[in-house]
Amino acid sequence: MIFYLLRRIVYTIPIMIGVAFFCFLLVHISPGDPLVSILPPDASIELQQQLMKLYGFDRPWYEQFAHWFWRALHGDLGTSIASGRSVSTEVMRAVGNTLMLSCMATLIGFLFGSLFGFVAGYFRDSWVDRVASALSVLGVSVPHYWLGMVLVIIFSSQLMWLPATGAGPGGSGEWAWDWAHVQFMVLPAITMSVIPMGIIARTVRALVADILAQEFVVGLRAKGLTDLGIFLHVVKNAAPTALAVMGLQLGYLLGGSILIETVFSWPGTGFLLNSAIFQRDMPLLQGTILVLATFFVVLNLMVDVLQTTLDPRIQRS
Amino acid sequence: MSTGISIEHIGAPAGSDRGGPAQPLLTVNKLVKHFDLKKSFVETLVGGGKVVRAVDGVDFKIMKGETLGVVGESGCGKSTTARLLMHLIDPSAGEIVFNGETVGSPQLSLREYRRQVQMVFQDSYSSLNPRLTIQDSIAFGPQVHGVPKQEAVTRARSLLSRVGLEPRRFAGRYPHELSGGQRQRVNIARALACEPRLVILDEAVSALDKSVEAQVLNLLMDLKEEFGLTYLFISHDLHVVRYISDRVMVMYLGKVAETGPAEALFQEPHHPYTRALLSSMPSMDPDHRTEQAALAGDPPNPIDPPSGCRFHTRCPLAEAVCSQRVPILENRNQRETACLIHEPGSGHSLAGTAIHAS
Amino acid sequence: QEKVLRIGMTAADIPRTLGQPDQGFEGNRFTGIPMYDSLTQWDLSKADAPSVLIPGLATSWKVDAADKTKWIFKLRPGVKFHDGSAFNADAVVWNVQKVLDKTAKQFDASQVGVTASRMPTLRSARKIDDLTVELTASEPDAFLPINLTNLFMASPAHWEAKFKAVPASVTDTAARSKQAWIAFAADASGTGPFKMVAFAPRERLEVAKNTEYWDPKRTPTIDKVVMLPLPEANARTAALLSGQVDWIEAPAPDAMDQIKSRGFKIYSNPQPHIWPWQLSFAEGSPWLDKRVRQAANLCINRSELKAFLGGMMGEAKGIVSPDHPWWGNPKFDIKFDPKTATKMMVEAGHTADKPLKVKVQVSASGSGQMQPLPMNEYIQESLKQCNFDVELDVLEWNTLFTNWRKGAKDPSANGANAINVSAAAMDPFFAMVRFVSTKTFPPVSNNWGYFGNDEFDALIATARTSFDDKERDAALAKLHARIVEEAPFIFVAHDVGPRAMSAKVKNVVQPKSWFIDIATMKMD
Amino acid sequence: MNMTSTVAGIAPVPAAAEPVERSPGFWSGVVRKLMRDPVALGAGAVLLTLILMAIFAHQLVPSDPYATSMLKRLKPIGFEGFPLGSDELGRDMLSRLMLGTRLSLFMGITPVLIAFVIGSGVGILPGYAGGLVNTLIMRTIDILYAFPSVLLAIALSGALGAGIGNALLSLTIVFIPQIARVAESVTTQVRGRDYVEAARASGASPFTIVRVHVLGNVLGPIFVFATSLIAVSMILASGLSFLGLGVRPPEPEWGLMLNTLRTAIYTQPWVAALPGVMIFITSISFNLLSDSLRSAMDVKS
Amino acid sequence: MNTDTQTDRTPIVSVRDLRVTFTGGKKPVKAVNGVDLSVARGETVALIGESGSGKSVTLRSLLRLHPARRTRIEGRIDVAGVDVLAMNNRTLADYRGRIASMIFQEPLLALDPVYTVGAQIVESIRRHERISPADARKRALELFERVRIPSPERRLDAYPHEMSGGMRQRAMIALALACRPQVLLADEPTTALDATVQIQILLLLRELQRELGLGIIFVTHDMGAAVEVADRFAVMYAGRIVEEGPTREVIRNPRHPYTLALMQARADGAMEKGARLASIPGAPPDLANLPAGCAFAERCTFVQPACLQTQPDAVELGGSHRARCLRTDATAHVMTRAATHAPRPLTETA
Ligand SMILES: Nc1ncnc2c1ncn2[C@@H]1O[C@H](COP(=O)(O)OP(=O)(O)OP(=O)(O)O)[C@@H](O)[C@H]1O
Ligand SMILES: Nc1ncnc2c1ncn2[C@@H]1O[C@H](COP(=O)(O)OP(=O)(O)OP(=O)(O)O)[C@@H](O)[C@H]1O
Ligand SMILES: [Mg+2]
Ligand SMILES: [Mg+2]
Repeated sequence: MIFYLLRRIVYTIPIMIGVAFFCFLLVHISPGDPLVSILPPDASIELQQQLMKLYGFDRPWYEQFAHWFWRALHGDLGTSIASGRSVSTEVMRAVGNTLMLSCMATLIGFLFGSLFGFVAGYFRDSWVDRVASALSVLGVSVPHYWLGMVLVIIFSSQLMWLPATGAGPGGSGEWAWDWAHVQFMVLPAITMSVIPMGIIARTVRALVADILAQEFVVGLRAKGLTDLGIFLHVVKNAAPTALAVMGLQLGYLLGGSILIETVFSWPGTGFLLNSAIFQRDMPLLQGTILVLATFFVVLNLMVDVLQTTLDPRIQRS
Repeated sequence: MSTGISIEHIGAPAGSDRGGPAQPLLTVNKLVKHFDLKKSFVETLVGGGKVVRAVDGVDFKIMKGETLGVVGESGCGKSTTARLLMHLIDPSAGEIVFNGETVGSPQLSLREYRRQVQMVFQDSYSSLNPRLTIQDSIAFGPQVHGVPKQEAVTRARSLLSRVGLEPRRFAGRYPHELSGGQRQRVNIARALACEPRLVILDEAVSALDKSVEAQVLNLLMDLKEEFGLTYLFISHDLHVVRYISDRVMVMYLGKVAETGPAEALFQEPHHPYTRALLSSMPSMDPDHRTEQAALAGDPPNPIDPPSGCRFHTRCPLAEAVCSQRVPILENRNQRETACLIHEPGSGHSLAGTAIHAS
Repeated sequence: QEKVLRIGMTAADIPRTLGQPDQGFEGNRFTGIPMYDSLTQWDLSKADAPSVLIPGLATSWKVDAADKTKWIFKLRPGVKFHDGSAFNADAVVWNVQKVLDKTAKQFDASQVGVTASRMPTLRSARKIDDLTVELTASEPDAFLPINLTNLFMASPAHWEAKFKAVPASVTDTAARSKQAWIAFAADASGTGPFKMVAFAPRERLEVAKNTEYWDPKRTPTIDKVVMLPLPEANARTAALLSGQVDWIEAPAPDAMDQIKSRGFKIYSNPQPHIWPWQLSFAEGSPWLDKRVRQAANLCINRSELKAFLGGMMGEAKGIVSPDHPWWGNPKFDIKFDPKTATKMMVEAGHTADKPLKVKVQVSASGSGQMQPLPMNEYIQESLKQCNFDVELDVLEWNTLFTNWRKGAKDPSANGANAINVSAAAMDPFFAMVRFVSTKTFPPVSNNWGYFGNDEFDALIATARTSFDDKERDAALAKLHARIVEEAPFIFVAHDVGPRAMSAKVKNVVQPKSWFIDIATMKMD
Repeated sequence: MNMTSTVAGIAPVPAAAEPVERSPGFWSGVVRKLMRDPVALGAGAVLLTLILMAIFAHQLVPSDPYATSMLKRLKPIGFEGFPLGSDELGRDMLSRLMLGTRLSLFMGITPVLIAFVIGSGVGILPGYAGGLVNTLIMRTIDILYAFPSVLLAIALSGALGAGIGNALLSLTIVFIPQIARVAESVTTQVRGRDYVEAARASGASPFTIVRVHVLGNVLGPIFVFATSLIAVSMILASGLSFLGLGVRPPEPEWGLMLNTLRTAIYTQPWVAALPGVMIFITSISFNLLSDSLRSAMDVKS
Repeated sequence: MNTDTQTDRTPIVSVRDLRVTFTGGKKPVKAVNGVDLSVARGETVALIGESGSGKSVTLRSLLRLHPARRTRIEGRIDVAGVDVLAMNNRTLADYRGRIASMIFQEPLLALDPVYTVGAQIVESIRRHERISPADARKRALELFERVRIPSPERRLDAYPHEMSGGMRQRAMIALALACRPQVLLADEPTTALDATVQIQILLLLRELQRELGLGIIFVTHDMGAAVEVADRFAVMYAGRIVEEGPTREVIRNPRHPYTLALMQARADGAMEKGARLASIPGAPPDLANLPAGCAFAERCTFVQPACLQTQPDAVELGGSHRARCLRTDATAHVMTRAATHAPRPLTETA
C-alpha cells in the first residue's frame, strides 16, 4: 500500500511539471501584449517598456519559465497585472469558494445521480428506468449556463425566493452555514449539479446493471438473501467506482465552473478566470489554471488511492 | 489419402529436411521465460522486483511426424512454452532448433520459421477476428507470405471443405455465426493455410463438448496423416492426451518432470508427480472409485517456487535432499525423468531402485 | 436603523482602493471620489449643466507668471485624513512622489500606469509652506488643473504606519513598500466623505460615512455603502430585481421596462463621452474627401438609434454637447439629413450603383462601448441609403484596443479605414487633442487616423497656453468647432450612464458627468 | 517461396469464382439494429434534419438572417413575418436558428472529427507498440489529461483569443487526449486477443496486423466514444461562444445567440430561450444516438 | 423438522414434469421440457449432458433463481415436502440456503468480490438463524476446518480473489453448508479445477454427503467426475432426462442411444490408439424450435420413422433404470468399452 502510494506520487511529479509548463506556455501562445489592459490608451513607449521590465516580460522564455516555476514551487505565482495583488492570494481565496460550491454541487449531483442510477439499474428496461435515464441524459445534454439563467429569472427575479448573485449577504469572507448564506448557494449549486448528476446516474445505472448480471448475485439469492440484503451488496460493489466518478466530477466542476460562476457572480476561480481572460491578465490566468490543474491532479491521486483502498479487487502491492 | 500430397514434396525448400527421420523436427534447449512483475521506479530503488518463473529451463524434442502431448496443472507453463515456440514472446534464455537450424539464424529466418509452425488456441472465439469473414481469416496467413489474394481465397475454401465446413455456406460467415466446434475447425483450417510442418494445439479441444471434441480429434488425426503434420498437443485432459499422443511430456511448475512414450508413461509413470496426476483421473468404474486423493493442496506459486525439486513440497516420497538438489532430466530408454529417485547416487534413499516395484 | 446603500458595479473587481483606482472612470466613481479628494474636482451638484472644475483640497491655484511651467496651489486648511493625520503640503508632495518619483520610498509602479498618463505634463511638487505647494510641469500646460482631478490624496502617515508594520524579515525597501501598499489597500485612508470599513477583493467593498468630513454640504447621511462587482448585465439586473442591491450601473437595456414596472427608477444624463467612428486619413482612404465624411455624419438617424437603445443614449453633434463651454458653434450642423447626404455622396462620385466601400473595425463588447455590435449594424444599415457599403471587421475588445494605438497604417488595421473606439471626453487632451494633433500620431497616442495639420497644431498650442480658465475654454471651443467642421469622426452618440435605483434612494443627482456624488444622497 | 503450387494439392474442390453465401457484415448488422431502435431512429431523424438544414440553410431560410430592423426587434413567437419571433436587432429568429445550425454543428462536430483522426492515430500506435513508446506517448497525453476539459478549452481559447479557428483548435486539443486514451486502451485489449497473436505468429508485419486486425476492431469503439463527445463538444463550443470566445457576431451560432439574447430574457423569455433549446435538442440527440450505437455495437446484446 | 416421520426412501427432492420456458427473447425458449427427477436423502444424483441441454436451468429452478418476469415454470417441485413453486417471496428466501443450497462452477464469480469469504458465510448464517456475529464466525471457522482449508482462521478474512481455485471451491462449499441444508445443488463444481484438485473436491463432497446425509444433485459434463460421486445418473438432452438409473447400470449398460454415443465419444472409450472416435453427427436442436418427435432422432443411429412422430415415454428397464427411447431393444446389447476396458491408472499402493 505504501509502495503504491509512493509510486502514485512519484508518477505525479512529471505530470505536474508538464502541467506547469503548459500553463506557462499559455502566456506565450497568446497574441497581443499582456500589458495592454493596464496601459492607459496613450501610455508612452517608455512607460510600456518600464512596465514590461517590471513584470519581467523582456527576458527569454526559458528564463521566464525557470523563474516562474521556481517561484511557483514556493507558492508565489506572481502579481496580477490588473489588480496588482498577488496571484496566489487571489486564487486561494477563489479556490475556497469554488471548492465549496463544487462540493455542494457534487453532493447534490451524487445524491440524485445515484438515486436515479440505482433505480434505473434495478428496474432495467422498465418505465422507471426510462424516466430516470431520460433525466440523466437531460442532465448531460442541457447547456447548464443557460439553465442557470432560466433558474435566476424564475426563482430570483420573478418569485424572489432566492438571491440571484453573490456568495452571501456579507460576501464569501463572512460565509456561514446558515440559511441566510446557504440560500445564495442553492441556485448555482443546483445548476452546476446537473452535469455530474447525469454522469453519475449513467455510471451507476451501468454499474448496477452490470453487478446485477454477475453470477454472485445469483449466489446471494441462493443463500436466501432478500432484495434489501442484495441491495446492500450491490451498493458496496458499486461504491468504489461510483465514488471515484464522483471525485472526478468534483474535479471537473472545479475546473469547469467558469460559466456558472459568471452567470451567478460567484466569487470563485471561474469568475477569476473570466476576468483574467477579459482583462488579458496573463499571470492571473496562468496562476489560476495552474492551481486548478494541480487540484485536479491531486484529486485524481486521491480518488485513485481511495478507490484502491476501498476496492479489495484492485491488487495492492 | 487420395487428395493429400505429402508436404515434404512441396512445402519447405527441397533438401531442407536434414538428418532424416531420426533428426528431431524441433529441439528445445534450456528454454527459460521469466515474466517481470510490474516493476516501478520506486521498487527498483527499494529493490525486490519479482519475477514469475513461468518456464524455467525446459528441454525437449519433437520428432518428425509425431504428436507430443503436454500435460500439467494449471499455471505450470504449458501455454508459455507454446508461445515461446511461436516466438510470440521472447525467451529469457535458451534456444529453439527447428529442423537442424537455430531459429532466428541466417539459415532460418523468423519469418520462414513462422510459416512452418502454426498454432491453434483454446478460445475459439477470441482467436478469430470478429470483423473478418472466416474465409478472409484463413486467407490472411498465406497472403502475408506472398500468395495472391485470389489464390489464398481458393485455398481457404478448399481448407474449409477439408475441415468439414461447406465453403459455400460458411466461407462468408462471421465468427459469431458459428458454433464452438465449427469455430475451432476454422481455427485449424487457419493454422493449416500456411502449410506448416508443426502445429501447436494449446488446449484446442478443451472448451468443446465431448461429442464435438470427438469430431475435432478425429479431424486432427486425419489431417495429421494427410499433411504429414507434427503436433504439439497441450491439454489437461489426460484421456485425450493419452489417446492422441505418441509421446507425452509432463510439466510441473515451469519444469519438465517426465517425458516418455505415451503408453509406457501412462502404464508405468516414473515421476511421483506423474503418478499422482494419473491417479487423480477419475475412475470410470463405479465399483472402484478413488478412495484417496493422490495430492493435497494446490500447486505452489511460480513467483517463489520451492527450492531443489519443485515437487518436494507435495511429494509423498520427498526426503531432505529433495529440497536441496535440483534433479536432472536424464534420458533412459526413451524415458526422461527429473527425479532424484531415478538419479543414481543422488542421495535419495530410494535412488536407483525401480520405483514402481516398491 | 442603519441606512445601507448597496451598489452593483459593472466592474469585474473592486477598483483599487489605495487612492489611484483602476477599472477606468468607474474606479474613480466608486473608490476614488467617495473615499478621497483631489486638489481640484468636478462639480457634481447639477443635473442640467455640464459639470465644471471646482476647488477641492486646493482652494485656489494659479500659474507662475514668470515661469509658466510652475503652478502655485493654496491648500484647504483643517482637513484631516480618516486616520486623524492632517492634510497639508507635505501630503501633496508625498502623493505626487508616489507616482512620479522613482526614488521615493512610497513610489508604486502599479499606480503609475493608471495615473501618469492622465497628467502627462506634471513632473514634481515642492512644499512652499504648510498650505502652499508648487507643482512643476514639463511644459506650459493649461490643462494641468483639470488633470489633477485624477490625483487622489492618500494619507502618508497611515501608509508609514503600514510600512513599519511590514515584518522585519522583509528588508528590501521596494518589497516593504509593495507590501505596505497592499496593506494600505485593505485598510485605506483618505480625506473623502466615506471611510473604508471592509474589503473582500472581487466581492465587496464597504465604506461608512465620514462624519468629520470637511465639507458640511457633502457630509453623508447614509451610514454605509456597499459596492459589489457584478460585471454581467443580467446578473446585475437580477440582483436588483431580487432586492439584493439598491442601485445598479448600466442595467440590461432590454430589461428597462421590467425594471421600471417593478418600481425602480432609471437615471441617465449624457456624459462627456463620445462614441464615434474615427476615420482614416492615410493614403487611399475613402474618407479623404470631406464631403464623404460629412455625408456619413448626416446619414445616421440618431433619434431612431436612441429609441432602439431604449433612450439610453445622447445624440452626438460633436465631441461635446452644445451646452458645453467648449462647444464653439461649429458651422457644420450634424443632424439626420439623408437627402443632403446622398447628394454630397453623388457629388463625390458615389452612386447607389457604385457605393463607396468602407471598412470599420469594431468590437463585440468592451468597457464604455455601449452596445457596439447592434449599434454598428444599425449604422451599417443606415449608411447603405447614402451609397456606402460598410464592412464590419469584428474584433475582440482587447485586440481592437491594441490596434487603436497602432494606427490605420499598421497591418493590424487589416484594410480598415475607420475604427470604433469610444472615449471619455472630460479633459481637453483626451477629448480632442490626442485625436487631432500631429504629435499624437501612432504609436505615440490615439490619433489612429493620422488627422492633423498646422492649423490644428496651432489651435492646440493656443489652448494649452491660455492659463485663464475663460480664455482656455474659448480656445478649446474654437478647436472643437473646427473638429466638427472637418469631421474626422462620424459623431454618433454620447453615453448617458444609465443606472437603476430603488425608490428608497433619494436626492439623487445624475450630473452630466462620468461621476456621481453618493455623499449627498439620502435613503428612507 | 514456392507455396503457390501446393494450393491445388490440398483439395481441388471449389473454384474461387463459385458464389458463397455472404453474411451481412458487422456494420450492416449494426445498422439493422439501429433501424429497429425507435430512440435511435428518432434521434437520427432529428440530426438528419439538422444536418440537411445546415447544408441547405441559405436555400431554406424564410428571410434574410442578417437583415436588421430596429422597429421589429424582440417580437414574440408567432409575430407576423417572424414565426419564431425576432432577436435584439429585429432579425428573424427562425432564419437565424436555421443558419445557426451550420456553425453550431460545425463547431460541435469538427473538433471531434479531427480529434478522432489524430487521437486514434496517437492512441493506436502506443496501444499496439506497448513498452517505451507507450510510456512516452501516453505520459505526454496524461499532461493534457490532467486538465478538466472545460478548463482546458477555456484556458486555450482564452489565451489564443476569440474566434472560430481558435475555438476549434482548443476543442480539438481538448478531445485528442480523451480519444487517444480510449484508443490506447481498446488497442491494448485487442492486441492481447488470440487472433492478433495468431496473425503475429503467421509472420505478418505490425503494419499489416494493425491494418487488417486492429483497426477494424478498435475504430468501432473509438467511434462510439467520439459520437458521445459530440454532445459535449456542442455544449462546450456554445459555452465558448457564450463567453465571447468563439464565433463572432453577426454570424449566427446558437451559443452566441444565447449570449446576445441574454438581456432579452426579461422581455421575450421564450425567444431568448430558443437557441438554448436548439443546443439542448441537438446535444440530446447526439447523446441518444451514441447510446443506441453503443448498444447496437455490443455483440452480446 | 419432520425428518422422523419420513423414511430414507421418501425423496427429499421430487420434481414432476418440470417445464421451464424463457419468454424474454423474441421466441420463447423451452429450456426444460418435462423433467421428472427425485433424489432421496443421502443420495447423489448426477445430471449429465451436453452444453445447453438444460442442466443448469433445472438445477436453478429448484431454488427458483430464474428471473421471475421472463420465465415460465410449470410442473411441480417439492423439496423436503414443501412445494417450491407455491412459495411466496418471504418463504422462498427462507428456504434458499436453509433447506437447499447451491455451489457454483466458478466460485470466483459466485462470491461477492468485495466481501471477505468469512463475512459472506457469517452473513448467510445470520440470515437464517438468530445468532451473534461472534458465534456465527465460530461456525464459519468450524466449517472451514470441516472442508479442510489450511490456516482457516486467516482465510476467513481473505477476499475470494486472494485464494487459489481449490481453496475458493472449498470456501464455496463451506458457504453452502453454513445453514446445514438438506439438499445441495452443485453446478459443475469441479470443471474449472485442475485434475489433482478436482479429485480432492470430489472426495470432499462424497464425504460430506455421507456424513451429513445430504441429498446432492451434481451437474457435470464429465462422466468420470460423476462416477466418482454419484449414486444415480440422469442424462439430459434438449431439456429432458432421456435416461436415468443407478450409476453402475447407466455406465455399464447405457440404453438410450444418446448416452451410448456419449460413452463412445470419450477418448478413453476408444478401442485402440489412433482409432477414430465415435462422434455424434449434427448439433443439438434449437430450443426455441423443438421437433415434434424425439429431439435426438436427427442425430441417432438407431432412428426409425416412429421416432420422428412422438415424444417417447420412459421405458422401465428394471432396477429403476429408465430410458425415453423407442429403441431400447436395439441398444440392449451394444456394450461400451467404457465399462469393461476403462484404462485404470496406477492405484495407490494399498
Ligand atoms: N504475460 C505474463 N505476465 C506475467 N505472468 C505470466 C504471463 N503469462 C503467464 N504468466 C504466468 O506464468 C505461469 C505459467 O502460465 P501458463 O499460461 O504458461 O500456464 P499453463 O500451464 O498454460 O496453465 P493453464 O493450464 O491454466 O493454461 C502462470 O503462473 C502465469 O500466471
Ligand atoms: N435466462 C435465460 N434466458 C433465455 N435462455 C436461457 C436462459 N438461461 C438458459 N437459457 C437457455 O437454456 C438452455 C439450457 O441452458 P443450461 O444453462 O441449463 O444448459 P447446461 O446444460 O447447464 O449447459 P452448460 O453445460 O453449458 O452449463 C440454453 O440453450 C440456454 O441458452
Ligand atoms: Mg494455458
Ligand atoms: Mg450449466
